[in-house]
Amino acid sequence: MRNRMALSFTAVSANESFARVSVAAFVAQLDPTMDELTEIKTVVSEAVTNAIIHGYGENDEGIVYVEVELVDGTVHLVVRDEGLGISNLEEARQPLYTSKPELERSGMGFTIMENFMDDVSVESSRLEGTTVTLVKRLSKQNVLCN
Amino acid sequence: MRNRMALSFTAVSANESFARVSVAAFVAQLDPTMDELTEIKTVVSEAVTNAIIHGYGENDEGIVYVEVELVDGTVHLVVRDEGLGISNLEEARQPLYTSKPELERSGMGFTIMENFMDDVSVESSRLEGTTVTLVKRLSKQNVLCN
Amino acid sequence: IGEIQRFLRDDGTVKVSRSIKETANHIRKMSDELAKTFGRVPTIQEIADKLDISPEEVVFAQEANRQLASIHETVYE
Ligand SMILES: Nc1ncnc2c1ncn2[C@@H]1O[C@H](COP(=O)(O)OP(=O)(O)O)[C@@H](O)[C@H]1O
Ligand SMILES: Nc1ncnc2c1ncn2[C@@H]1O[C@H](COP(=O)(O)OP(=O)(O)O)[C@@H](O)[C@H]1O
Ligand SMILES: [Mg+2]
Ligand SMILES: [Mg+2]
Repeated sequence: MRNRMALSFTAVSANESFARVSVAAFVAQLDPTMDELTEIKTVVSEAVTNAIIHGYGENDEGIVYVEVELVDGTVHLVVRDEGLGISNLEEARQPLYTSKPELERSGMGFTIMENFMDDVSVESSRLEGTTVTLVKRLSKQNVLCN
Repeated sequence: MRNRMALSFTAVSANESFARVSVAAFVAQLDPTMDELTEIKTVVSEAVTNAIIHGYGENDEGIVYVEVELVDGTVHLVVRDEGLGISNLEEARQPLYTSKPELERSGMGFTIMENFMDDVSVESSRLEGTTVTLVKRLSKQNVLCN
Repeated sequence: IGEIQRFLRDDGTVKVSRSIKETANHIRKMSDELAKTFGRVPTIQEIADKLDISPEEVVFAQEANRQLASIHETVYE
């Protein structure tokens, strides 16, 4: 069965924790390991924080959109904003690259997403926003399939 | 500040627990007491279960919509479906009334909502669906206001 | 600080903190225990079954505890 959820919320940092719980509670239905769940929560934090801080520049008029679909033990996660967009995607995805060094951000958000997920794709256009699509196959399902 | 979220998900019972926890995680920002949080979770369960079982008759093509807005320490909660609707609202809200006695439902869903929330209103039209709007003022905020 | 502690104690929020902290501690202990028994990281359902709560509640308690820890840091440190 396909099971879907969609979430949207005001672009404020206080909602990061809510987004983590919401996604993790939904994914919990696939019975992931505790490590997999931690990885997914971390990825949600990184992507949602990027939408809030970089996408909307902490303008709380913005709305962050999150979608999750569970298909045959695979988690499909989309985090989207309608904010500023990314002008140079290749540069943005480099480890340690950050456009806001003054915020003591690490520049490791995209690198973390790539490490914890099986697939990461980013679409963005200037002033229209950014969509990050992430896929993770859960280990238990792999075992069952082999 | 106003803080909003909207949630939608496939109408299957497996999602009830996800909806409870998701709403609870959002409301937790207002620092409710444990009792208030339990009450809100119970109300979400009742309203979401109604949407799934009665609204969609467990047809998993249906989508359940949940919206929460936090305004000055008050929780505004909307649970909506685009299902069968309720033909006689007054009867439906009576304690112990249930249209599905065979499911061993208690007929106490609306009564529980009325007991745990400050305001409950229901709009419904046949074949178009049902919208339940619920409001709860949190105790801590009352104390601060008096 | 004494004022703040008293406030936190008196307004009922401590009830939330205590019960969530307890659940979160149980989750951590059970997770370690099961990891030892199985020789691998447990799944969330395995922990939820042992504690007799839903997997979703496991998620909630863990996160709430993490939030409390960060509030604790800002208030007391
Ligand atoms: N949603 C977004 N909207 C606009 N720019 C973004 C977005 N996400 C990432 N970026 C850009 O990509 C850069 C790298 O992101 P990331 O690897 O998460 O590092 P950091 O957030 O620490 O800067 C950011 O500094 C920013 O310039
Ligand atoms: N979302 C809904 N869509 C259609 N009918 C509904 C909905 N919610 C409630 N009802 C009707 O109202 C009745 C009473 O609801 P409730 O008090 O929750 O009791 P119960 O769910 O145990 O039947 C239900 O039996 C059903 O006929
Ligand atoms: Mg980042
Ligand atoms: Mg009911």
